[in-house]
Amino acid sequence: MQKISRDKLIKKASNLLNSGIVRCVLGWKRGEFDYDITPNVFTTEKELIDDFVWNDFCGANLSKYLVSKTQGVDGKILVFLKPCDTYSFNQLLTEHRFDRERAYVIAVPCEGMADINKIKQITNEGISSIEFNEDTLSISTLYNEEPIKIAYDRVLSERCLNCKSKKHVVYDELLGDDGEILESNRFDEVEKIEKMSSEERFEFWQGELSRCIRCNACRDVCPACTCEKCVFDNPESGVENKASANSFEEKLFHIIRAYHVAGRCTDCGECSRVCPQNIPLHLLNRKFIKDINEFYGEFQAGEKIGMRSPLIDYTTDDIEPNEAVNRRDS
Amino acid sequence: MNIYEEALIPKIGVVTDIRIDTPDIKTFRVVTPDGKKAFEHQPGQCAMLSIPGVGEAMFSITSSPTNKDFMEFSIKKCGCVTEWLHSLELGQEITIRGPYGKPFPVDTDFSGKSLLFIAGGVGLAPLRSVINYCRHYRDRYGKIDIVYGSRSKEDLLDYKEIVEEWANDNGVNVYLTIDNPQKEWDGHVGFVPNYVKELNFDRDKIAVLCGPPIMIKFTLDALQALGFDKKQIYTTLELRMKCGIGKCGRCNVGAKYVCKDGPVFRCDELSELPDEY
Amino acid sequence: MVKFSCEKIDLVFAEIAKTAALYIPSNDKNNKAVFTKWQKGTKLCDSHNTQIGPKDLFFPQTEDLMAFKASNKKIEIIDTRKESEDFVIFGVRACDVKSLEILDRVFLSEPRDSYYAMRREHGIIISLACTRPSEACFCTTFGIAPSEPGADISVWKINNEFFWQANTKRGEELLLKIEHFTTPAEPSEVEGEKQRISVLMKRLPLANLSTNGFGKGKTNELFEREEWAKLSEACLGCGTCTFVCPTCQCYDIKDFNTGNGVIRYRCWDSCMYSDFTKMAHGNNRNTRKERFRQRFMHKLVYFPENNNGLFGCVGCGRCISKCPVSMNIVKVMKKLGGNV
Amino acid sequence: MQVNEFKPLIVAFCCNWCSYAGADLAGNNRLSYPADVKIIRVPCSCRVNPMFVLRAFQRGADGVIICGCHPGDCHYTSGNYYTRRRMTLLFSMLDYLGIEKERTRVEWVSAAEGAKFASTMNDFVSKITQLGKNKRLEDLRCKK
Repeated sequence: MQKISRDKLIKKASNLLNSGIVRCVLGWKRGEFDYDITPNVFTTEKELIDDFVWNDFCGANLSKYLVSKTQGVDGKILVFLKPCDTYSFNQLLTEHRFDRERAYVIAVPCEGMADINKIKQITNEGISSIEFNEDTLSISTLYNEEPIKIAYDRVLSERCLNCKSKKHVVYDELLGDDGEILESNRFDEVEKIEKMSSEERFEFWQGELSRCIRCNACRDVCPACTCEKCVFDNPESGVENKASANSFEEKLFHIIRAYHVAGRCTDCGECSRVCPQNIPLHLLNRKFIKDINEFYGEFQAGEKIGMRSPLIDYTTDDIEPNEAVNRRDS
Repeated sequence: MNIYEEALIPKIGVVTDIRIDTPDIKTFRVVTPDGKKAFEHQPGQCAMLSIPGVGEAMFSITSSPTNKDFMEFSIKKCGCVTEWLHSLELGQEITIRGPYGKPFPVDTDFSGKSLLFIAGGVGLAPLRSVINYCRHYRDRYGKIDIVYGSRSKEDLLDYKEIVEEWANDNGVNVYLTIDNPQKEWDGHVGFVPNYVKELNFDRDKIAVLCGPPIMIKFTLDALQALGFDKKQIYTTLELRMKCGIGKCGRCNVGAKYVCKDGPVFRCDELSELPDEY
Repeated sequence: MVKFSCEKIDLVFAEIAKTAALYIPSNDKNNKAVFTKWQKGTKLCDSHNTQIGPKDLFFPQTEDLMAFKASNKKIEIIDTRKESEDFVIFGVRACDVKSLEILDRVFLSEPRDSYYAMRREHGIIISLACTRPSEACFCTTFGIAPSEPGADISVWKINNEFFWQANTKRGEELLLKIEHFTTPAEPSEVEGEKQRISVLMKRLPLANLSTNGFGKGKTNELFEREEWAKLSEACLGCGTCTFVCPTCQCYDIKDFNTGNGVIRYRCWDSCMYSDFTKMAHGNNRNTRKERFRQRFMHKLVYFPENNNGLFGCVGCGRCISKCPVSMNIVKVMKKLGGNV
Repeated sequence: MQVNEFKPLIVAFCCNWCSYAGADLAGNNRLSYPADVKIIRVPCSCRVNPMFVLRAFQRGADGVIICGCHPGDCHYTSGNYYTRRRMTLLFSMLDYLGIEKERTRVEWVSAAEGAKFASTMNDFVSKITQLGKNKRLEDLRCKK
């Protein structure tokens, strides 16, 4: 369960709204059920009290919305950011995607977000309500008399199990206590794949990527994908295909997508969260992050504003491409 | 094998004549490889032309249905398909399918009436087929007035046909206008909507409009100022189309599909539709 | 009506698969139900519904329409259509059965789409009554009865038995093929289950969602509503909802130059995409709000307008569980229809 | 009689200022390398967008090699340093996706190294010939 209460967030936001310091509040809005939460812009205290939520399903990274929401309007917009979201925020600022002065960042500590898919694997469909307790979620369904109790760590989303940082790298105001940058095991899964044989890797990715329906959710949710005209929407790019016509197209799309955000991806994990086909897209991005770390030195995108991406940089003694791919085998 | 006719599979057309009308408009004559008309059509209908590998696009058929030998398309260069068409040579094969859309009601609502055609720029293209149809069956209609405007004299489409044929017809009046004064132009200068107002037409007729959206908008106002009812005014719409048969889902305005229920709309029907065109 | 015990289902599947390709809902390695081509060992899963409906067995995400060969100034058109193989889909829920009726209205109306029609003619659909609807289900809103799933054969699973009821001639023929596994049953034997499902449906969280305020003739009333701006605010403009939707059928036609010819293919397209209506000189749906509005207006107003009041949504709930920002048709209906 | 009939299609992106001239020199010196190598001249190795490599495979290439000036010798000062990083990451990703790592290569060949150009190509072609047809990154639509 999240340690900071919803009320505390609402109170903070209301104060800033009522005092005129911020014009509106970018936060999470309650849905039909206890887990379907929509990013929303709140403009009054009443709206906040009625609809604002802060719970274990507020996974959505709000930083990308600032690109559109800060445009063409005066005043500041309050945004609630979890630690991982602050990296995206910095990265967007690094790329001059919006004006820092337009955002008022409230840093919210995060205990990790639950993955509704993992919950449904346990409870099955038919969830009628979810109660948040200290270490467990208590889930009532249409088909069980008694609520099902599930420990958090069983349903924590993959990205939170491998959380890289509980520390907010940017904020105007912090609620609660800030955490630390963590030693995470986030590259374990990548290493596991690297250890496979070439055939096994091929089979693995073929199986994963063949499920892609090219809905573009991964691209559209990605805080690093803010091009005004995406290469996949440009008929002159030669890759403007709306469907994965075959396995080549599937690979092409995902290689290009991961490559375009290489050196800029903060590993927020939104791509895997939104994928309707449950493709572990973060494993592509993490591969690039891991390679960059190994070949060019540790680099965490979004850690500071104005960092130079390793892909627009070089040293005279960089590793040779042929050597890089052969090294792993030896 | 039980394979039906498939609307999406086109026929081959051969370009047998290319007329350069204006700096950015060419008129293409298309027949089948054995020299026939690809299909019959009615005035105002469209056809899908394509160049494999480049794309497919919808164009209105400029020639009159009374022409039984070939079809013509006046096409302005503005996108990748049109650019390719503009660069092609005589004898080039393209693909063609159609006819698509609802035609102008030339044999019902128009019959016996006086007609006023108002066109701007390449907007003359769809109207030319109606005008020539009505000229062919001259006795079925009353007076015919044609107001046609473009940016400059060079941009007037079918200038020769207009001056040498249409203007000499009995009971056909042609009013040409260009946007800005120009040497060797002694005709009217000014925008179409204002010209329509100046000409002060009687409202005992049916008006048919086609041109850039902004021209249509202001001409509609001008006509209404002259006392025309929206029921007396027809226009044609153009939106993105892919299938031409009301299935691919993009050319709709409200519940109407331009490719199937249009492109010809009466203005009172149009004002019932949401403002999304 | 016939029945057989659940243990025999693999035998029945094997029998059907002898003469036609058989697709059944089965779990993939992520434990997600997908329509899978049956082969020995493919297990029927008991998930409530598949990730994506059976739409793509009739209207594949990508399919070749024709091919061209061009040389000098000549073009040759190659009709690449092939007769579809016979296939059977088992386990289609009532909502998805209805979705095919909606697709039929589009693809089988004149001029009929031969690619779709061909698959439709060769596909036999065996439905399956719901036993455990999800919280996101709202098919009853559109008058669909999950206890009467319909299609060529209706199937109920009650305790340890399957009950199969043929509804069409094709269904009867199929039942004959599996005759030796079945024993006759009385329709009264499934009555209790039907009752149970109907009662269950009333307990679902979205059971009271109504279509009031939508349908034929509501275009102008709903189009200008200012709520669209707020509703579309969070929308990412991705195509998830349209691609998982069993009734979304917009498509694009594109040419692919293979280097030695051109393939003209069609693929699913989404009205949520920014270039959906873009043409050489403009775009009539330029903003996200307009595109968002188009999708819901199409399902709730335009489609009924053109199809005697039939709504373009079947309440399967897929968009509810799949939307990255959890914005969906239910929220739209509640906001605009006034049934909070 | 030759057992292996397979003739690979190799695409070589060659920098105008060095490797392309190197290929010329190889020709002038009558050093032979297989005709299966199709050279595409680029103004600098860093002109090679990773897309080009993928596109070459789609269109039927069995191997792709990028040749540029030796590090430090770029005509534009630093182009090949960028190439080096880009291709490192691209090749590593292709390898990660299970595409045979032997199918891609970067070599630095100067205008004076005609012999190196020929031997590099000979070596690359023979490696690809051993490896066989590119099956994992092919587009069936592009096959005749």
